[in-house]
Amino acid sequence: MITSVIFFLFAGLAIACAISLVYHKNPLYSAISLVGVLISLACIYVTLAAPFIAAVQILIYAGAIMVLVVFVIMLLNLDEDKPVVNRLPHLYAIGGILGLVLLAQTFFIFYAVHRAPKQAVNTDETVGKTLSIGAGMYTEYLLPVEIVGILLLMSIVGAVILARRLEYPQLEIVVDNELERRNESEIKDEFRIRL
Amino acid sequence: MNTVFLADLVNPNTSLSAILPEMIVAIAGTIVMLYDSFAPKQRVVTGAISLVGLLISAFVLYTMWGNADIPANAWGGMIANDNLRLSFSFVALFVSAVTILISTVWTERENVPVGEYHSLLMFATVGMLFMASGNDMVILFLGLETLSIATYVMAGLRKSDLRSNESAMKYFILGSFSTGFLLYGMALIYGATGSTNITEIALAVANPNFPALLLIGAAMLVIGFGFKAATVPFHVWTPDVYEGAPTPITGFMAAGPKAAAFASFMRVFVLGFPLVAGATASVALHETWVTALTVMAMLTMTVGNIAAIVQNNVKRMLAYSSIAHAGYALVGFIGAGVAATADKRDAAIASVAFYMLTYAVTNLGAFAIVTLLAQKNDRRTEFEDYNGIGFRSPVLSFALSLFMLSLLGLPLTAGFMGKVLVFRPALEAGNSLLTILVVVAVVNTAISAYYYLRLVVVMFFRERTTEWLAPRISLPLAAALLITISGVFYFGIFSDRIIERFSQSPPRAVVKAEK
Amino acid sequence: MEAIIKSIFPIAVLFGAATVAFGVVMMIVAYTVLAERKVLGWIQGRIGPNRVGPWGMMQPFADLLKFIFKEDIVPDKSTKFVYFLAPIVAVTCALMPMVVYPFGPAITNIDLSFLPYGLGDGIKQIPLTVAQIDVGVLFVLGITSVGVYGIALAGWSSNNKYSLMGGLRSSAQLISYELAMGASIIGVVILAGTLDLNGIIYAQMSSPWYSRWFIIPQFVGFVVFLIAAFAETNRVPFDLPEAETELVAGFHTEYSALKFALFFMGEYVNMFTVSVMCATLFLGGWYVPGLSHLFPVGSLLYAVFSVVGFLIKISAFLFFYIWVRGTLPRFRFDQLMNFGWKFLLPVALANVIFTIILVYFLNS
Amino acid sequence: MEPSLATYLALSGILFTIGATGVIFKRNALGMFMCIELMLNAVNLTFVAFSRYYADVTGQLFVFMVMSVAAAEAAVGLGIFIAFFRNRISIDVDDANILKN
Repeated sequence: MITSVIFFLFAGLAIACAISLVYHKNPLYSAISLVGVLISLACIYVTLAAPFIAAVQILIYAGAIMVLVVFVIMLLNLDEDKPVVNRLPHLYAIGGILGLVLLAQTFFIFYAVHRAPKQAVNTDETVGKTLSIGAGMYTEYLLPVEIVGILLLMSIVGAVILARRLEYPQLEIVVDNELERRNESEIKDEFRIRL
Repeated sequence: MNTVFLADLVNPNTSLSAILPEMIVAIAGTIVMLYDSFAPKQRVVTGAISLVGLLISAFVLYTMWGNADIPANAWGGMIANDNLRLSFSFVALFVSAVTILISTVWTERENVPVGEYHSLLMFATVGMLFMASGNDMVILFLGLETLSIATYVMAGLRKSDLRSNESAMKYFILGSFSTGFLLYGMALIYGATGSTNITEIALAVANPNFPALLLIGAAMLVIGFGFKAATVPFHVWTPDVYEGAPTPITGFMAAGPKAAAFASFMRVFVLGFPLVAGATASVALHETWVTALTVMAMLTMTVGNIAAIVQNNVKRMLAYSSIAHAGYALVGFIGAGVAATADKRDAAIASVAFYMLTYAVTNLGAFAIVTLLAQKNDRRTEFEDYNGIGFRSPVLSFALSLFMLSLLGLPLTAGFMGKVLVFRPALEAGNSLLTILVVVAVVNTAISAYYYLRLVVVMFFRERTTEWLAPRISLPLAAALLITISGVFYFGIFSDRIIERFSQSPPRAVVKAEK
Repeated sequence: MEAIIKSIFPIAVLFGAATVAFGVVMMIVAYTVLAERKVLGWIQGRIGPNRVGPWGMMQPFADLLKFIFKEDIVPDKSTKFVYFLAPIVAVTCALMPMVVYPFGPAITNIDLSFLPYGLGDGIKQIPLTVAQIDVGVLFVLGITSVGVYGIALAGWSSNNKYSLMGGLRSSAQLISYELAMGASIIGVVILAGTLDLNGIIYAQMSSPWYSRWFIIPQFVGFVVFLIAAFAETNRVPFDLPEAETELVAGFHTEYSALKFALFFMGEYVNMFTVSVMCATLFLGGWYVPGLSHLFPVGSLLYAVFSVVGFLIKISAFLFFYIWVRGTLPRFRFDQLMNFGWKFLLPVALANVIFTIILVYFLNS
Repeated sequence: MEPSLATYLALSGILFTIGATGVIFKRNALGMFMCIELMLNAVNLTFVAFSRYYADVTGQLFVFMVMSVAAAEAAVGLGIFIAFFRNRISIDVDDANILKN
């Protein structure tokens, strides 16, 4: 009873936040909506008896990744999207078709799984607890954990290279090129500050 | 039993010998990174360390071919040790090594963070190796992501150039988008079969828990892998990304990640979704994916070739050509899928690996020359820039012509043998659909002659309008050209030696993964 | 009727427990504020607040009233929705960890048969924790890391460059020090073998004498945690987000009245949280050595004295905070970042490795 | 009505649909990135639901890997956005039009 209340409450919240994520033009509002989705999903994981994943979801997604995104939004001081100028109209068609196909597929999955012969849902309460995750991670998933280590190391290197400021001579070239291309002198000052 | 944490910890089979090639490359990458942090911008040293790492890894890989000691259930059945893994790993190592040689020109000319570049390339190689060796979807996923993330960064390495930024951004967004589909596919397959291990999935497809999810999951996987392998209709990112990325990286992206994507693609579909006679779910799945991929292969070849004709930029032309070649490779892939016996299947897999090798050797050679001719900032990549250079830089233009002919598939070159071998399993299947597919492929080869020969014509029979400074060929680049040119002839003439090794699986006793 | 009561009872108990915990925490926080002003006064040779009530004891309530009745100013060009959201996020995230605080040991020798409808049947014990969850440590870390949004959004939405700078600095600082904080806890988790806060206390109780409190084997971890905790709560010497001399008042420059009070409260609740964590992870939480010889384990008195012991430990930490504020100067921003990344984090990681080696040898 | 496996899968499918459509409708690279994160989260929900159904911890371990990868991707992706922004003062994908379409 409580489970289903929690589930439907947060499922609704998640979907509402997801729609708001797509709907809002302001990236910061989108980010806040996404945080809403992430936290709702964390609560839903609790109903699936996966407290560890729920905690990690909040810790990594909401607490690290999305903070980084919000940080970048604030750092770049992004405004609302400009009105559509040169958007290719066929993209909307593609988006619509893709959405419909995926939605149909969702119904199909629901139908297929709903109709499948009921197998008793396993209620092994230890699965999902920290102990089982830890044991799995150091036995069955030892190699993936090692690969993730390499992956994270590499992405640190990559992120540092990309986000590092340009050195001065290169910087000048970039500014001049861009100004020439844009032919807008009024943005010049802003540009130099931003860089 | 570990008493500290009161948990029954079964010690996993941590057989290091099973992942030795991957480990060597990863260690070499880490050494490069550490060395660079203490002595920055030593491009000769870091390049040499990387090359040595790749060579040692290749040697270890070579010894693994006949080695039966590697347990089949290494790392809980997560690592496979068959001809698919070994041959594609070899292709990956080859591509990386040649890329390092080619990129010397570029790292010398421009102010790139070279130590980081080399270590990223090494980590990308680790990703490719795991994509070839993973026998569990989680390894395939992580290998793919390691490769992709490294490639995103490498595409954006020339930070002051807007084209490079743009290429990295498009690649990143579309790449992660496709990863989403790939993961959804993996999740649904896991749901349908109850496992992420390819061997176990192959056993479970005969009687899956949710047959419908299996089909949807497979479709999602096609989208995900199709993006990475740049097959139509998931190819839209390719031309832009290939054009904008630094030229040596483009060469790498066209050869390496594509081969790795094919390795994973084939691992999941050919080995994971086999035809189990009499099992409805399995038959339906197999029929569906073979038909879908056949259509995709036809589209890929045709769209790639037709779009390549109208290009005026050499890098874009090569990008579309790489799409077309993905189509040809798919023919062999489908051949492996419909193969009647395990031996034939292994031979078909070997032919795809061989095709990727021939494509890599030719393509890298072409990109070596494009890199050299592009000059500083990668500016000169239009067809016009190649006008009339034929007899002023004869070595370069003859080599480039050779590579074009090999891409086209002229006899005696690697490209010809690659095509022949990759079409053969599809013809042998005796299936009318596959015969049509091969016919389409042959027609496409004829179409492709137009744009490959156009470059040759431009080089030799057009007048130069601007002044021409013949670029100096440095030693590493000369080595790369030597390797690729001799590779084109060697693979073209002695293809049977390679294919024999590629189709040879190390003997294995039990396949069932230990859980 | 009976069925309804039976189904509502557990929820009601949970709400009751949460309310009690909330009340206790709020009272402590209110008096922490007063204590801060008093202690700072003494350190600086002043008396501190002494007008409202005896020795100024009613000062917190006077402050509260003042906050409620002040004019609430909303900047014209602020992003309204986010501007309102920020203090709510800040205070919610500060209060959430309260549900896993291990206030005391469970009371086991109880008789609940006097309750009607047999509601007490099957209840063997009354735990002095609102919700005992398997991943308590992660829960606290996760919720506090979400608290960054309150500050970042407040800085962004005020449409004021000082606020924005304050918000940015604070996000950067919190993200950086969260790593060191998390890494410093790992040592404790390895020794305890659980992420459950009560479990960690029990693990300390059952340890051999030389690691009865984890501060002994984990002294390095303790120091790192303490330093990171100062940064996480934006306290001196890490209070850069609100450095008056540079940033007016940082992210909450534009906030007034009750909204400001929420930020203020959130900050002090966070202080309380890290003190609870510190006491639980490193000083044995509610465990007072020797207490079990005086009272039987599980009795009401045992629980009461344990709670008192716990509160004394927390108060010691709170006093330490105030003491530091009164005596230390502020870091510069680059010093703060360098300190966090180049010193604190490596030390914490070295501590983790050291702990792993220690555990390995102790168990083999 | 107790939520069943099918309900969880439906929720995950809807979130995935919204995310995938959002990637195409959004014009802002950061917005697209956030929609991709939404897709990954939908996938995670599928994994956890099946993990619960089979009482098999593999699904949750997979989710953990996905989260780590998402973190790595976020770091690199934001680096790419910053590099692009430094050159263009914009992260609109429509401004990414130097390369011919």
